[in-house]
Amino acid sequence: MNLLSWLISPPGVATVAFILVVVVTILGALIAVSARNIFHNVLGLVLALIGVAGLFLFLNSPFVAMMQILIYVGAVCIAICFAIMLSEPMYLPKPPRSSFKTLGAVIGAGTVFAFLVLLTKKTTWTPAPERSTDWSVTTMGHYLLTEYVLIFEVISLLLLVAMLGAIVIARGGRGAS
Amino acid sequence: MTEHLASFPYLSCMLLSPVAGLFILLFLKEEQRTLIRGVSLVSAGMAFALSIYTFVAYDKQLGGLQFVEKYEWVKGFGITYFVGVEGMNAPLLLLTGIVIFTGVLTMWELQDRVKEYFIFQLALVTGVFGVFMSYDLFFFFLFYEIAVVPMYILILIWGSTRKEYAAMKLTLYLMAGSGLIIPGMLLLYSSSGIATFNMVALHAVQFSPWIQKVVFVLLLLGFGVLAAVWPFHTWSPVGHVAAPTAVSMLHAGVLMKLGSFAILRVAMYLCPQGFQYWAEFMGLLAAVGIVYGVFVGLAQTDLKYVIGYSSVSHMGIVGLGLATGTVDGLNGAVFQMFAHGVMTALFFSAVGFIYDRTHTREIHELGGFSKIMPVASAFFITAALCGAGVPGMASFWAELLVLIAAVQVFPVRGLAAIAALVVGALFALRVVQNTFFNKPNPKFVHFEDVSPFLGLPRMILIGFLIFFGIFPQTMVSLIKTSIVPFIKGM
Amino acid sequence: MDPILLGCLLCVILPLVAFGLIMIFTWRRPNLSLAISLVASTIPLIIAWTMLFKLWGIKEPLIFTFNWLVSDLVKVPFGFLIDPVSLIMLVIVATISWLIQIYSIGYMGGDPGFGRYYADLSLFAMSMLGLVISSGLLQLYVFWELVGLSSYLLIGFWYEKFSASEAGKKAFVVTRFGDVGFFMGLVFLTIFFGSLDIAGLNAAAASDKMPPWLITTSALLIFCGIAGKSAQFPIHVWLPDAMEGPTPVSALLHSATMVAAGVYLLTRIFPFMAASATAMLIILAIATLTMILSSTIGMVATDIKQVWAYSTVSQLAFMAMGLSAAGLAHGTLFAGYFHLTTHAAFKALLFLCAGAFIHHFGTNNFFVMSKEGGRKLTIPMVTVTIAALALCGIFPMAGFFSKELILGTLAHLDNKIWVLLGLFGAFLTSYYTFRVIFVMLFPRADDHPAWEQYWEEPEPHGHGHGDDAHGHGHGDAHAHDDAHGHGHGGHGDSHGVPWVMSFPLLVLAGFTLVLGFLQTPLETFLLGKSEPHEMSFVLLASAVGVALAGIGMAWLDWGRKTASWQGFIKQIPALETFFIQKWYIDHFWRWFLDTFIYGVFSKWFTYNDRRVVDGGVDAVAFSCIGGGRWLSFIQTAFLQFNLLFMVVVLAAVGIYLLMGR
Amino acid sequence: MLLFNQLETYLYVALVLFFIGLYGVLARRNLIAILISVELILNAASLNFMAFNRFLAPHPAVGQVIALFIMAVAAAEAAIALSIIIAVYRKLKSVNVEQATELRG
Repeated sequence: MNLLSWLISPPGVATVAFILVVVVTILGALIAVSARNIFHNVLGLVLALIGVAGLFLFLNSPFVAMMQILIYVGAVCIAICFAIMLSEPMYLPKPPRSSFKTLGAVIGAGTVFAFLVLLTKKTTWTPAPERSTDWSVTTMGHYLLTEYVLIFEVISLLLLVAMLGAIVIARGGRGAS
Repeated sequence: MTEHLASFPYLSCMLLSPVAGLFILLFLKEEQRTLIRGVSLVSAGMAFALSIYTFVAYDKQLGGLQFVEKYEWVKGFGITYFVGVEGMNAPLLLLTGIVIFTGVLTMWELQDRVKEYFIFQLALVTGVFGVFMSYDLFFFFLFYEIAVVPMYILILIWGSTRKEYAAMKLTLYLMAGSGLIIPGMLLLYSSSGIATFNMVALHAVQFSPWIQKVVFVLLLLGFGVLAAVWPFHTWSPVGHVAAPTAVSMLHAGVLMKLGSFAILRVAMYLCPQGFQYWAEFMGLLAAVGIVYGVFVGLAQTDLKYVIGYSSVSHMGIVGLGLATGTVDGLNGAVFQMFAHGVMTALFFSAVGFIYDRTHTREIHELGGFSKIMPVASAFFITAALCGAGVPGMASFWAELLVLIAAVQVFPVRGLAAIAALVVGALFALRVVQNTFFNKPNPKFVHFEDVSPFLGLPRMILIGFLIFFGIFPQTMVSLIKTSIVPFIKGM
Repeated sequence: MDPILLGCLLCVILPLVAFGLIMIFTWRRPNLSLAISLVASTIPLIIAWTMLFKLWGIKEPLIFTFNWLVSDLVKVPFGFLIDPVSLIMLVIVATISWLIQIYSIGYMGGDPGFGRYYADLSLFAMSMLGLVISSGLLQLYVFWELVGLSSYLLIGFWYEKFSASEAGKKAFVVTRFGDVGFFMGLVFLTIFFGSLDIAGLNAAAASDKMPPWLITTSALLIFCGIAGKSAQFPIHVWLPDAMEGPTPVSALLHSATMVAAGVYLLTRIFPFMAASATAMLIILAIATLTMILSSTIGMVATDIKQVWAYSTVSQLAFMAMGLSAAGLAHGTLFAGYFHLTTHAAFKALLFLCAGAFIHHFGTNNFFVMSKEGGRKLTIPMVTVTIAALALCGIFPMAGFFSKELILGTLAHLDNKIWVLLGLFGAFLTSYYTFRVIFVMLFPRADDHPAWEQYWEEPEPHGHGHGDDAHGHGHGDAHAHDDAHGHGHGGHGDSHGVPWVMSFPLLVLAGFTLVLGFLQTPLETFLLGKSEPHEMSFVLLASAVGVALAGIGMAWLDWGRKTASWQGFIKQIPALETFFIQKWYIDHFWRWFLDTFIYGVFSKWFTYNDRRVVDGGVDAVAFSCIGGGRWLSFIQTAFLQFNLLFMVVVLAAVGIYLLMGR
Repeated sequence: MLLFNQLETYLYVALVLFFIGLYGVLARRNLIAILISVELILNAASLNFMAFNRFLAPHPAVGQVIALFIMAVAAAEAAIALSIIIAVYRKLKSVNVEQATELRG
């Protein structure tokens, strides 16, 4: 009863929403790595990314959440779709899964997971003594163009170079028309 | 050591003139061959002229280190750009100038990738100049490596017979040598307690005996690889054979001297007690090299192999001279570095001319070349006679000094080295006879002799050999100005 | 500048300049080269004779020295030592080399290497003149080596002939073998005595300033060099082969001047050498052995130049005997030195005559010359006979006086075996000399069986010797493809000996006749006083007697009408073969070289170099390659495998680090 | 303490994402699938940054800027990777990573 009343209270709703978002994220991630059809993988990725965007909302950053959806879902996933269409035809038979490899992957990923869990557990997280509370997009924009302008510039340069690189590589090497 | 600052940066100019040539070459097109050769010749010629200037203008009365330029480079590590000239490196700078200038002229007929060739050659020579003039250990080693690396590419691309093998062998050998040098150098640097790479300053530090012993043997073997000290000599004949003509000239003429010069300049200068400890061993290796080189050379059938082994033997003389640790021995050793450099450049220059035309260096296939190319043959024969120790050539005096000093210090080794002179003569004359005398091979009779222009570099080399053969004092008095204080400081 | 110093400098520099000019600029132009060379040899000739007359009777030697090389312990002065000994040798060298340059105009005319020939002659003149007037032993060694170099170049002058280039190499290497000993001697003296000044050495040795062991060791070591240059046993083997060079060269270098340099050195440092009785005895023994050996070989040679070459060896040995005997008996150097002087004249004459015959007939075989009518060349025939008489020591030729002197010196020794051996040598000398003369003078009829026998001669290095001689003789008379014919051919009697060739013959014949009577003035000049020689009549009679006996023996075997043209040595075939094979010394050296130098050291060192030293390095390299290849199984190229490995290891390390906390 | 107001929650979520992504990178054969898995890992990282930003950082802009930066990098990386994939496909006629074994030792 208490639970029910808590559930309809604002914190409860928020918690349920939060759990839903987490589930969506993890489900999406699972689909993204385990589905046999590559398109399903992309769709799973979209799901996971939207979930992460939701988590960003929970972290007080609507701007980043929006960017997440715009860039990831809107650009990266679409690019992946193009790549899928440009490369291997879908109707080809898939190679069978190798249980040995899956086992290896689980062990590897599991070790890292164990390590990170250990790390998370053993660390005492202490917040900075003085914390600003200004979360507005304006401030962030301001910072992006003043204190962190170097990062901004580097991003632009990186994107430019990546674009050029992508074109050069995808063109099919020197001499190809 | 007294230091006299330069009124004008002659040494930097000498160092930078190949670099300038190299940069100009970068902007030229492969098709502009004449221009490329011209630029290389001018930049080599400038270095040559400056090396002659420093040789002549060095004030023997004043002594010490002259034309000094000193700029701090990395203060935290004590790295200084510190160059200078004294009696023992002036001849070697001159030698480098001679060999690069004649080397460019010798390669005048090159048709394949001319631009790249000259770029690498000039880079190589920059390194060599740098080593000879540097008095900072860091720069010394830096230039040393600069000199070694282009050699790999030069042999790999423009070489002949088994060039991949030779280039790889040479580079690996020299890198192994560097692998011994770096720990030695760093050990000195770290144990000096003054955090400087300045050799003159390091010389003043009294290193403890065990450090000196360890460092000396590391440096001896490391630099000895480049000086083709027996038994680390086998890269040298193979490398000479594979390398293109001017590279062989530079390699045997100058690069091998880097090794022996470094033993003198770094190892003996900084670790005198280590030298005392290892002198016997050094003399033994050198004497074995002298005897061994001539005997192995006697059995070779490839002209360049023959010269390669004669170099092993002659570099043994240098080593023996250094090992004596006497004024005569060191004078002779430095003189021999110079004389052997010029002589062996002449050797390779003459062989290169013949090889470019006949495409064989097998002694048995040649023969009677005096009939076909009298002038080219005369060049080779002159070099061979010089190698056999005929007086009137520079190397006679050098060998004389070394051998007398050697008999004094190591009687048995010295006498063995003298006895090897007979075999040396046999070996030089055997090659001359089989290659240039007897009936000409009809396959080759249509070849033309050296044109006066291509004869010029060889004439320059012969001119220097004979000049210092007739007037040895011009060289010895100069070398002496630095050797006498050097021995006193040990 | 002192005019004498200037003269000495000119003697050395002018020929050197001539050599350089010809080698660099004019070697393709025979006449210009000839002119340069002649100028550069005539001026030293004039200088030498002028100095001889101006300085006749000097008491104190004139010494000029400058620093040539000053290191630390090693100080090499460059200087000139002018005293009677060097003055006379200077004159001999300048004169003979000038005469030979004149002679060569005819002999070498038309040779394609004419310019080079004169350049080499100039180089020789420079180095020989420099050697003669050197003030220090090291400077002398320098010129000594340069003389060896010019000898090498001149012997191998016709380098297209295998035998010539081989002979040049042999000469250089064998003399170098001796020179190494010489050099070691110099090194010892430098280290233990400190100076190589000739006058200083002589004075120090004479006044007991040096330890005896040092004198003996260095004297013997220096004698190695002398033996090499003056062709003494067992390193005389190069000299007969050196006859492959042009005949004027043989006359100049390999009989009159260069080979005499060894004996000259012995004279030069005579007081030093004489200070060690042991060394002197050894030298005497070696010289005697050499004399007997070479005379016996000379008896069976059929090549005229070979006969004279062996005669040179034996006469050089004879001089060395004279000098060493004088050293043992505290005598003077005059006997040996006088023989050196006279020998230079008559031996050069012998060779030049031989050259005239060779030039004319295109063969070295004197039997062939005889058959072709050698005696019709009047001037060479007369002069060769004069020279032969001098060689045998017949009055009034120059050889008579000098040989008597040497035998007299030998007779002074307590042990009479030396003088007996000397007399035996003189007998053999007369025999083989007149064997040649009689064969030339009295040819047999065309159908005489002896012709067949001597037509082809045995040749040790398998290369037709006669054929070689044709090569530079008559290009068109005999079918061959050698490129260096002399450009003149034909046998016509109308074509005599050109005047440039007969003129030197006459001059030298004049010297041969006159020199003997100059004995007393020369001795006064050399020693400052002339000692009366109590010449015992027995010795005189026996000396002339053995010479006449030798000639008589030759007459019996070769001269008279009924002579069999068989040497008496034919009676003992084993001995004859032994002599023809030159006592097997060449075989010994060949065997030594092949077995030890090439067979053992060279071969095994090379093997070691390829297999052990280089093989070791290659083994390291290949084991690196192999190890890399073995390790490369990890590189499956399955990226995910690599990644898995990487993350597992990283994470494991991380976990390990965290566990500690 | 509310679930979504704790740092650890976000960290564990990010960890799970990371785990899944790493598993995908290690297990999948299809290069595109590997790329997708990499995107997951990147997201895990940016989630971490955002979480630290929210709970620990002195200034809220830091983490956000880095997250943005990661996004841009991811975009660039995707472009490059996709073009590489296409190039690989042209060369090998396959996007199976196990076929790309030219570097075998």
